[in-house]
Amino acid sequence: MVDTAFTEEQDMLKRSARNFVENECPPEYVREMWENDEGITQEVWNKMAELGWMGLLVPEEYDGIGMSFQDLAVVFEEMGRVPMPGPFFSSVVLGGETIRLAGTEEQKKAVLPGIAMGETRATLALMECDPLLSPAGIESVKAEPAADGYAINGIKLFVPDAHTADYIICAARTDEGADPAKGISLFLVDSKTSGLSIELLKTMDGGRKQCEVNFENVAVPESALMGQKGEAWPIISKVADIANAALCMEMVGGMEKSLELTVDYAKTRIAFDQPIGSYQAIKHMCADMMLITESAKSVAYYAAWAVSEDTPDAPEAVSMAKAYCSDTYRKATGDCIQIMGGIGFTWEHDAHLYFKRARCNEHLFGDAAFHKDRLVTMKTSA
Amino acid sequence: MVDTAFTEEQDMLKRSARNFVENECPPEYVREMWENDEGITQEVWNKMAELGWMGLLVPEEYDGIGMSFQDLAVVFEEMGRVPMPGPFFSSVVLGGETIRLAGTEEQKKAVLPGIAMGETRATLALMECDPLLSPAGIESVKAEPAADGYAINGIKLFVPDAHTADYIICAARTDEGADPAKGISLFLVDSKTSGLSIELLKTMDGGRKQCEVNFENVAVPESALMGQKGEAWPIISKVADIANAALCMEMVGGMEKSLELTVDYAKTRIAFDQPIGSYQAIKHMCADMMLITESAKSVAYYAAWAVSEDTPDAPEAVSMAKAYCSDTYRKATGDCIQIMGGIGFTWEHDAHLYFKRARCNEHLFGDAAFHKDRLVTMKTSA
Amino acid sequence: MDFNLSPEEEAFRQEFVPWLEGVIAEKGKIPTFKDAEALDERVAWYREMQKKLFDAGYAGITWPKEYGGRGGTLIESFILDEEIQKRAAVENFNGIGFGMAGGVILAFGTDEQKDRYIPAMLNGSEIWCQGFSEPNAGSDLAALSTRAVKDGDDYVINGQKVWTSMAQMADQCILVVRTDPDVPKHKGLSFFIIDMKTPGIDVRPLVQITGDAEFNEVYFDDMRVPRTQMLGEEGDGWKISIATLMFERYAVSQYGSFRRSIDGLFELAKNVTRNGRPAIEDPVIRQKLGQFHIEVEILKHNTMRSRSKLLKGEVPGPEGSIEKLYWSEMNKAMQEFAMELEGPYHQLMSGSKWALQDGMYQFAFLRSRGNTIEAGTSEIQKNIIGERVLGLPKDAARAAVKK
Amino acid sequence: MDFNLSPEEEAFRQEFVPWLEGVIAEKGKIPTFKDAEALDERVAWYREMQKKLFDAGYAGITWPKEYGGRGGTLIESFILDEEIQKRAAVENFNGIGFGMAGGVILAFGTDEQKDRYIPAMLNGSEIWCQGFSEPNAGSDLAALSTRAVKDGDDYVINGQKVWTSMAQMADQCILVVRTDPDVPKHKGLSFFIIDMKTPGIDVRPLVQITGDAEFNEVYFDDMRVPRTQMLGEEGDGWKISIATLMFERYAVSQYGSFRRSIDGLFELAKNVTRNGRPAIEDPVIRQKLGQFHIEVEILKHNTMRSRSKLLKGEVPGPEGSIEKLYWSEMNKAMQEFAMELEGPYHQLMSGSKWALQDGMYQFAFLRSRGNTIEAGTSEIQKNIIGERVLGLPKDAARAAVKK
Repeated sequence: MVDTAFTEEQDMLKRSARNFVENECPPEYVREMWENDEGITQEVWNKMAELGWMGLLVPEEYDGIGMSFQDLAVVFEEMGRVPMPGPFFSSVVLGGETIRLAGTEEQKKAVLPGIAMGETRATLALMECDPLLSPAGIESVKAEPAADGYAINGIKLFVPDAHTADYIICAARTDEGADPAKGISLFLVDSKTSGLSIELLKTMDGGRKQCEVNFENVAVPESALMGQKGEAWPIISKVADIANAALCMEMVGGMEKSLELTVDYAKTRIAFDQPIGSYQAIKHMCADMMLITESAKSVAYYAAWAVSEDTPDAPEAVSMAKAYCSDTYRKATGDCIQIMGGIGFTWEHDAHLYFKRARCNEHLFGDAAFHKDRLVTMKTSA
Repeated sequence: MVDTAFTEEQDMLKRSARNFVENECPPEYVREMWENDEGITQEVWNKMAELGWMGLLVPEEYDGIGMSFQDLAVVFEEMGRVPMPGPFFSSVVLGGETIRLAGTEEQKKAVLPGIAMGETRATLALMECDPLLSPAGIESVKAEPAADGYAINGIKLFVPDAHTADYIICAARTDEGADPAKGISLFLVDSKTSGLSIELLKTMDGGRKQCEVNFENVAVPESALMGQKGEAWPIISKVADIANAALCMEMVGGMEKSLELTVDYAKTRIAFDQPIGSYQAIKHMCADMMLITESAKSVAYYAAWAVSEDTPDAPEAVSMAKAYCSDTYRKATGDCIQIMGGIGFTWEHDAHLYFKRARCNEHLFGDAAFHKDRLVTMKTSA
Repeated sequence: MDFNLSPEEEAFRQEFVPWLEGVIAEKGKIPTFKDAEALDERVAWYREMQKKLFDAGYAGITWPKEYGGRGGTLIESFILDEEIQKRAAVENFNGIGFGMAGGVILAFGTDEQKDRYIPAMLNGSEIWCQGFSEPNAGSDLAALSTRAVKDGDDYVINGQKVWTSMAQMADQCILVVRTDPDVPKHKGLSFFIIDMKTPGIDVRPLVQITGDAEFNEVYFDDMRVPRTQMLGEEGDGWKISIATLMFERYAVSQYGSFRRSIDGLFELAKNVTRNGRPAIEDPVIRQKLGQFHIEVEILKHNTMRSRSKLLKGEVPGPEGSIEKLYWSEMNKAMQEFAMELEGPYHQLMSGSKWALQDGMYQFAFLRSRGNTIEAGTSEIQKNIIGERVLGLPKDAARAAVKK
Repeated sequence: MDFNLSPEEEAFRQEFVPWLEGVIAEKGKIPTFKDAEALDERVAWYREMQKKLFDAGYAGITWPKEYGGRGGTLIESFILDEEIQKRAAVENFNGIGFGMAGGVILAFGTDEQKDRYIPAMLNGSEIWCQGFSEPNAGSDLAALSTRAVKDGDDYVINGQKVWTSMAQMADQCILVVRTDPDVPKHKGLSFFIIDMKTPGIDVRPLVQITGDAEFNEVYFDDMRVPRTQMLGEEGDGWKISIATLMFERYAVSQYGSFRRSIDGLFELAKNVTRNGRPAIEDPVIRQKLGQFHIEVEILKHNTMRSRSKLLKGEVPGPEGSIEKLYWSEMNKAMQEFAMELEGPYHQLMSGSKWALQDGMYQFAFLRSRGNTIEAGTSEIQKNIIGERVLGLPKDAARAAVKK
């Protein structure tokens, strides 16, 4: 039977995640982490590791739990309610999944157990100064053959949590041919390699740290190459889909929480002797927010399932979810501020945390406009 | 001094036009004209002619009044309040202005006095089956040299009021070169010329009749050529600007009337014991409607003035006005139906007359998207 | 979560589709909307098709077997709707029956009423209409004034209803009238089942902005109806009406027809031009095609989610308002986009030889303007969502009315 | 209609522009928003520049000459604002003074009050703030509870105001407080002019989502103010406050700064890429650039139309709400577009070496979210337009409050 509800196990995981984020990551903590360069305390990181979340997707042979993306998805939904700061997303999804999908056996053995345990952090360096989520976007960062391996040169931007990662997976061009989709390779680079410099960027969403990663003659051994040389694009594309599915879950969690904040306020704030939620201007904005929140959930859940099952329509499902969740999270968090009025405009109130996260998540791995266009391409070429 | 108000003369003209359209063109008349193939009664046409409106733009030497476009503009604004059916727009603006701007002295003498008096009607056949308001759009209708003149072949679509026009001005390609803007010519064609067949199209807006005009070896004399052979595009472009400025004035008149209808209804219709206009959902829709109506007026008035004065920024002003008035007239008339509820959805109510006119006017001479793009082109090439 | 159809659901589809395609092939040409004058023919095809569905066990998928239904699931019902609509195999001329009357008769009717009306609805022999709105009671149902006065075992009804779709060809009508003018407004209403051939009924068509006369005014002049035609008890009219509207908002899933609509727009975009190039290559058009494709698919996922919940035993509640608000606003915007896509051709109505798709989108565009008004305006749906789903307080005016 | 500037207006521009450019050239580097820590420096430049304007006869264009104004027209004022803003020549740190305090003092003040305050406002020596909103009285001004109790020739004020911009550096404050708690809410208010150095005032900054602390909470603890500091009579507070808001909505024209903003976006669109090509070539971006270009120009035309009417002797009325609603919503949408245009770079704030335009649009984007809240939310403006311009009835709740 079609069953759009979570399984009992997922419900349990969800409750446990809800408890965790509410108890361990209250708004004051989140605000502190905005000011903290690491974006997370070791204590919170360790507790998350203990809960096993970092190993959810890591296969059992690499000391993970080997569950499905759907299971991780419910955790992301709850994290979105905070919204969660720190490198969980980058390490578990960008790092872990790229290694799982692209890594050699040796690389998996070397890194995945650490990721699963929370002892190792990794991330993916994808975007360049001319940011474009397509093969042509991997252009200025080049890896050229050098003694015993490759020398990588170029600048990557908007790399999540590179400054706290042990490994940076770098997508670099190894071949210039007519077809830009060919000639892209992934390298597993130890972040302490010489020639690598990492600078934290000053970003709007202080909870999700992003970095400039500068490769200056970074020498990596042959063994750093992940998978077939020049054949990395399909894997990058798949990781981007998984990442977007996770970001969408986070976004619907944030929308749900924004809706709750807004409705609670509308019920209690009095103007002209009535709760402001009794006025249609506010009430109807709340109703619209509910409608888009539920709709965003529907499409985000579907995308999570499709990615999890690796269905043929997973890329389509992801583009649908990313486009819709981006547009609606932006709108919902904007309306939340509007309904809150002055108080929602202050730094002290939580509204802006979600508002800024909406912006950040949209632009990681392609914005709404990008995904609508991609969807039409997929639909018309099918 | 900057003075955005109408002159005393314009105010008088406006009042007289208001009186005329209210008395002579009540909604019942408009509805009748939807069913009438001509779109106007001879009686109403004659009365308009008597008021001198058809000669407002015709220079005195051709028996017109020789006033400025601004003066005609206020008449269009009032006509929009009905909204006016019939060939006034096509004959006076498309026919009259094209002849005034492009015609030979002989052609002007032959046709303009009749247009000014209301004895002759003319129109402009521009769009083709692949409708595009740019030089490349004049492509399939061709005029080729023939004995003593030209033979015209091809199909024109969406030609306003061709079926009641005495003259059809045809934009045809006379030369195929690298630059599509070269090689377009205008011909003044007697509508009774053999080979010309005209068919009334079944259109959404029954008040503004449009036709298919089929040229099958239509032989016209050399003297039918208007102005320099192959050099017509700049004039067509100017006529399109004037036509759009007129359409915009009509649209703001229609918006003003739609707003009045809506507000009157919102004040008197009772639901849950209160006038529906007391509820914010309705009140705020009305407020938005007011805002866009006033804004549309501002930009339409400016465009009318710019066209009238033939200022260098007139094309920009027209594109701004056409884009904004199109978007807002569509929205205002749609919201009018929504606020009226069921009654606004009936044929018997006037709301749909405006709603459909909004659609029709937008697509004559380039829709909102077209004009926004054109505006950016003008602004970036300046 | 599992978005796959179960083997049983998949089997249902595999069984239904060949049957449906067989019926279509047998029929040959199916009368479509454009034959506006051929309304009789279209309705006749509906009755014929509904009979075929009934005989084959495909009528009233979720309704009890004892009254001729299939006793199936909401998901099967969704599949059936989708397959029929994707093929435009038949128009649903009995939306009121299936969406409103059937549900409330099953919920509130006596056994006799169920026996009498449900099978006749399912086998296509009876089409229903509804008399709720009145000229001075649109969104505010409690304000209605059509009166039923008790006279022996009968009631005598006088008054006027409006926006009664299908009244001109309906066999039966569900009617809400005021039986007691002396109690607070929403307490004095009762709910009747009326045979449309009863003397004293006068149906007058209302032409709408599409040019069709889908709706009617219905006048009642000393119309007599026996007490046994009442649904529930005297004074239950408000309660049953509200329940009816809940059912309505959960009625036939429309995913299939919107899917058809957006697929058509993709095709259209390949065939019309924009700035001299195929519209499908224009980035602005692509953004909008992408958007509506997403919205239509979300309609499916939303429906599946709410049906999946209902399957677990929840009853239709105010959440139906979300679905109604969603699809009506979506369709309005989508049909507006269709006009933009057609460019100047959007002005050409069915019957013009130049009309694209024979004017299908023009009709749909104009008709869509009614979607956000009929069956509760979008404003009313938002009130319901705000108040009954989110728990926001009523506004002062409506709170006062309730007192 | 004549949209041309008159020879006199043109002459004013021709005279003012070289003067302004001379001042800018002399100053060299003008401190801008990005030097957030250099707020003092920015304010000092405002005072210096305002003094220059005053000395050159360019302060208070439309204000009476007897108080140091120019006695000029609204169109000249528009020209001045436009030229200053196009060049970002100086930030207007005294918006409250020019937009609110000045207007009401001229309208309701005594000659002594006008003499005391207007020249000091115009020559840059005094900056103003305003105390209207309170934590429990935002949109509902009549609900405010800060109390002023008469004590001899003085009033003693206790309570709290919020959203007081510039309070930390303002010299003077216009303050609305409750002087009579025993009459209907809006009748018991009075309006004062307060020296911000008066003992008993405590200013606490409120950080907003931009990270700046533009607004403040202001606490009054037994603050004493003489009766002569009252504007109008006791109980006039409501009337004067409403008038103040009308003035505010007509305050400084912002066309020049929005023109600067959209011109900047055109430039940006040439310099950033979209799908690997210059964004200016992307049709989706072009649609939006076109739209905002139009909206900014309409702001100018709307302003000209309303000023042209005011020139003919009409007084500022509720129409100012249309202007406020228009530009605040426009700016919100335009700054949102700026973020879209910058793509991933939109995340980089001022201070990042990779930030485009040093993060100017990021600040503007975040700050714009306050536009539709401050000085009357968009919802309040729509109420005003609906009720006071269109004549629609008040809603039941607010109608009841008024009684």
